[in-house]
Amino acid sequence: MSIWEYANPVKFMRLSGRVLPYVIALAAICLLSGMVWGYFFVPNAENFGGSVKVIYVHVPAAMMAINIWGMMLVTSLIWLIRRHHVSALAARAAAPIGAVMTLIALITGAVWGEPMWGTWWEWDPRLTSFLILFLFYLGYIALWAAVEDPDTAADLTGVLCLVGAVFAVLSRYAANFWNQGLHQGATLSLDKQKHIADVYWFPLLLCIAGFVFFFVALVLIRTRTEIRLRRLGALQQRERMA
Amino acid sequence: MAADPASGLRVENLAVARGGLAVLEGVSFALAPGEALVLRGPNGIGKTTLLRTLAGLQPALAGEVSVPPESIAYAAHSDGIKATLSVAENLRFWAAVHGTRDISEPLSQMNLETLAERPANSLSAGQKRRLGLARLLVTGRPIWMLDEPTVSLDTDSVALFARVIADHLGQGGSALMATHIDLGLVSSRDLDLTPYKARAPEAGGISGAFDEVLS
Amino acid sequence: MAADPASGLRVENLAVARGGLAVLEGVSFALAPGEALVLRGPNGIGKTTLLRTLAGLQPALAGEVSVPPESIAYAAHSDGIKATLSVAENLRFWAAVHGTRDISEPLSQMNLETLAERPANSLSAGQKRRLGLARLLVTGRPIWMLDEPTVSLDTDSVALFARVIADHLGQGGSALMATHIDLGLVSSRDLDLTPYKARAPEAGGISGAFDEVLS
Amino acid sequence: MIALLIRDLRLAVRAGGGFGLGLAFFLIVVTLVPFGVGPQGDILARIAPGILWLGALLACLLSLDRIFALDYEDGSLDLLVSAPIPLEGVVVMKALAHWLTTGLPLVIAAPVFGLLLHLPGDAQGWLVLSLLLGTPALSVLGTFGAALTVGLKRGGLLLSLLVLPFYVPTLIFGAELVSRGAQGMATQIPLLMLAGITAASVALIPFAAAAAIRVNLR
Amino acid sequence: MIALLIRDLRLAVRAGGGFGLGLAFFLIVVTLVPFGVGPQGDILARIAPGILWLGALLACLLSLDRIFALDYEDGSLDLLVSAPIPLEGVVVMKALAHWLTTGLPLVIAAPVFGLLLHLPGDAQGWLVLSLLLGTPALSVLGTFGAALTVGLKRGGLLLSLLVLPFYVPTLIFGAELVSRGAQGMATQIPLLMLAGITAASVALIPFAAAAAIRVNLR
Ligand code: HEM
Ligand SMILES: Nc1ncnc2c1ncn2[C@@H]1O[C@H](COP(=O)(O)OP(=O)(O)OP(=O)(O)O)[C@@H](O)[C@H]1O
Ligand SMILES: Nc1ncnc2c1ncn2[C@@H]1O[C@H](COP(=O)(O)OP(=O)(O)OP(=O)(O)O)[C@@H](O)[C@H]1O
Ligand SMILES: [Mg+2]
Ligand SMILES: [Mg+2]
Repeated sequence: MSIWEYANPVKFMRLSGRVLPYVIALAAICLLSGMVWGYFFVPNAENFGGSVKVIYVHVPAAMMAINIWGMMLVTSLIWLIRRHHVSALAARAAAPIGAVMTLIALITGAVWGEPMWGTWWEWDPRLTSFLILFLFYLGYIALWAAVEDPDTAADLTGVLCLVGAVFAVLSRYAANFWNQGLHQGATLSLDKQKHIADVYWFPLLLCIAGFVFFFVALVLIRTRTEIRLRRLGALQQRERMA
Repeated sequence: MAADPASGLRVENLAVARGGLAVLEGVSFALAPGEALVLRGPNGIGKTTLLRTLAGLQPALAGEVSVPPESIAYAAHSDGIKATLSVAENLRFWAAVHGTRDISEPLSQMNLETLAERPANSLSAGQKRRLGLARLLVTGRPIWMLDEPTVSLDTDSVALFARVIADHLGQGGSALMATHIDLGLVSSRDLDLTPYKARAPEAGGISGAFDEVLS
Repeated sequence: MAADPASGLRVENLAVARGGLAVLEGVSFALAPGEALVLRGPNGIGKTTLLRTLAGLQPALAGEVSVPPESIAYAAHSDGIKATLSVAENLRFWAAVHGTRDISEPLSQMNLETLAERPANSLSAGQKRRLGLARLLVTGRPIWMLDEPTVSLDTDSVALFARVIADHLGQGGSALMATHIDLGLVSSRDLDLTPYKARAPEAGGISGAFDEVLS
Repeated sequence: MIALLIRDLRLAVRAGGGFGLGLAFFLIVVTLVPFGVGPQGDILARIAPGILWLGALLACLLSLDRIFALDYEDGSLDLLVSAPIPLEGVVVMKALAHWLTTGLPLVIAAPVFGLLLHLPGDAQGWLVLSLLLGTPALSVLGTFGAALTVGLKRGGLLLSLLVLPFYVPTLIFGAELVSRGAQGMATQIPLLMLAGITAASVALIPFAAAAAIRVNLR
Repeated sequence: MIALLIRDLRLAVRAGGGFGLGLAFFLIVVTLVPFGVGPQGDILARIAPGILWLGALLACLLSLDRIFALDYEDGSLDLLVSAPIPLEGVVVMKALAHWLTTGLPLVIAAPVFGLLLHLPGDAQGWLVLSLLLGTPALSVLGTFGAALTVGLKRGGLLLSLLVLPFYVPTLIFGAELVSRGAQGMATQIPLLMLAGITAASVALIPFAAAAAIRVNLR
């Protein structure tokens, strides 16, 4: 039995229905424990003050924002190559979540930037490329909304996602070239030297895991809704045919 | 008209869809060179959809078509006429795209010589229609697909058009048209599409990807 | 249909132009309530131009029309149908604009009830045409001007439409249409436009503002 | 006439997020400016009022051709002209629908964009006020331009060309109002001028626009 | 295929000054900027490269929806798809026609606009070079956006929303090239990047655009 079987809407509905409660539970546990740990049991950093706690939302949201586009890229490719409907619907379901994650990263970043850099917004390359990523999400969502026929929309947004991924990366490099910024480098590197202290690190990991599960749960729910809607549409059209 | 004599169109068990929904299924017919077939059926049965599918403008749900879209010329209501170009310029463009002969013969065949230098937006509905049909002649393709070709044409022009079709058939071409009125062609057969109306999947029709989801 | 009984349309010596050039001149006719008049003539004679002029969409060159455009409902090929609105929404809008009654009767008269919730862009050519004609019914105006109303309609729909026209005439309305095919209306007369074809100014036709400049 | 407004708003929403698109375009322009002129906060702050007003103006401009062209193409305009409602009313409703779908969202979202361009805090209020006063004029003047070009196939660029000169006074006083407000200078004159332009446009332009439509249709 | 190019150019000319309109729009944007940001020469000179590039980009954008929409509406696109020429070739010709009618006139007229915005003399050459290298990419990417939205009624704003993010890298390197050139700094990297983006877009995007058109037509 191949993995592609789950791309069949019926199989997908059955399996996802069974898995969903566990994913939700995992998300809740990770998020709750990570947040509580991070917010109440971690000392304030000497040079960051209390505002460091934004990190528990900011960093996971930022990571999700990037990775969701990656996930959409993969599912779009699967749709374009193998024409599995569930795949396209998953991409569609993920996009608004990605947009919201980008927005959360931007807003928490802005909230953080005020005490840290003394400004709400700076044209730092990383911040800027997030703004551009947000635009890509908006365009992607708008295209889905504008095209009536669902399969056409899936194809078009799939192509847009592919080309968009290339240009999003290109924009990142262009922005880097254009302005060397203020923002931190990657802190999650495995290199222990660069790493932030463990006290911050473990709750952060929990939060990231929580965001991932949360995202999976949301995508499953939204994909299931989309499938139901498609089924409903098919039924209505059938009625007219009769 | 360089029609390959063996290139009769054969359609087998074709199913066509519009808006993601099967409209016709199990359509089978053959169209020999020199023959014309008139699609009949009430509004909304799927004539336009069938013609577009055969012309390669939309994919079929199922079934086989023996002839590639490259030998089919399709003409619908909107005929790719540019309002600001003159009649001759419009035709000349399509002739160039299809790499075919000069345009004077098609112009005279559709009785458009006197209008040749008029911009297309100053034509009346019927004159525009004649220009659209003249475009068929410059494609040089053997199989014509015509969606309500005689709309807006007066009786003289209908007769003119019937002669052009007859010529085309005489040269080994063939034609498939959807129309509600009678053209008076001698070598034409009718094909009623009503029996091919798609049934609901429960009744044995073609089922979509989402048909079983909640059952 | 609140047709003013005395509101027969009288046209006298009308001249109409398109593209700055007289097309028809000296057109005179009368259309009594309860009567239908079918405009005949070859393509390009000026039927569309005449109808648009009477409907107040373009000015006449000369002549008199006894009835203001406010009592005329005009329907052409492009019928102001919004592709993204449903059939019912489209009709309801025009009903609101004309401050008229509910739309359920027009819907049923044109056999559109089952399509009422469909967006207009998913209709076939004939279904769209029926919607366009249903719009006439919601205007509540006594005089209808129809430009090739039966284009794309199948035989059943043509019959349906003929019934609707007959109803309208029975209620004291009147209709003026341009069409190339026969509708089978009982109370209709034909008006051939060929004799009214505009002559060149030298031959006694209407002369334009610049016609004498070089003579 | 209300039916017309409702229909236009509904069409805008159906066309895929009517309200959001103008906003998104504005956001994009604001994002692109720093790429062009460099990321330095002080320069950005100085040109911010001008850029924000330019962005609003371009967002308006891009959606102008929808105002009448679609109705012209599908024959609705012919029918509206012969309908029992005054054509001036039709024009006003069209302009109102345009403002509701492009102008108003801009007014509401302007502070965020101001933030992105480092507009000083005190200027934010002036920005919102100036846009609130000025954008109706943009919509009405744009409707006039759209009426002039209604018969032309894809008159997009021509339309911009016609309309932009009309936008100049609004732009000048709008941007001036914001930058004076930011610097704490007297703001009465630009304020009054802006309000005056808008009031006069709204009162008079619909007649000109209706006349233009009548000419274009015949 | 050449016939297509000729037809498109002829249509652009007939539509009322095809070549001039993009230019005129560019001119208007450039004139409006000083109204928005104030007339000080030093500020203008500093933001000039960015503004000129932004203007070019917006002038491109405004004419994008003509690329396929007209052909779609009158059925030409259906016929072109079934014509015996590759759809990719059609896309390339369309992009080329767009560039010839909007991009090239901008390149030629750019020095004049540079003058208006007090662009320093040495930067003029760089401005022309950067536009010459960059505008083809704008046309090709725009063609892709137009292909994506071809089936949609009046997708104008959506088109801008889709296309503008794609323009970011070109804009950054283009404006950077001019401002580095003006300051006598090293220009190799932006020059190479700009050329690279254009070359890659021209080589690859037509395939994506052709695929989008095929999807949209079915
Ligand atoms: C609104 C703007 C901001 C955006 C879009 C943004 C974006 C990001 C992104 C994408 C990451 C994840 C990087 C990665 O894991 O590779 C991140 C991490 C981080 N950000 Fe921000 N950021 C913003 C503002 C700020 C501000 C103002 C601060 C504080 C001074 C800040 C501090 C951090 C830190 C400490 C991390 C974790 C280190 C890391 O994983 O890279 N960010 N941000
Ligand atoms: N997007 C859509 N969703 C659902 N149904 C659709 C859609 N588009 C078209 N249809 C339906 O598909 C059917 C076939 O339409 P088609 O245009 O092929 O009919 P036709 O035989 O050409 O009719 P006509 O004689 O009126 O031109 C119609 O019943 C139409 O309502
Ligand atoms: N801009 C123009 N310049 C010159 N002549 C024009 C212009 N527009 C239309 N005409 C001519 O005016 C005449 C009348 O056109 P009209 O559309 O009224 O004809 P019609 O009787 O409706 O024809 P049909 O039956 O084909 O619809 C036609 O001969 C047409 O070619
Ligand atoms: Mg049809
Ligand atoms: Mg006519």
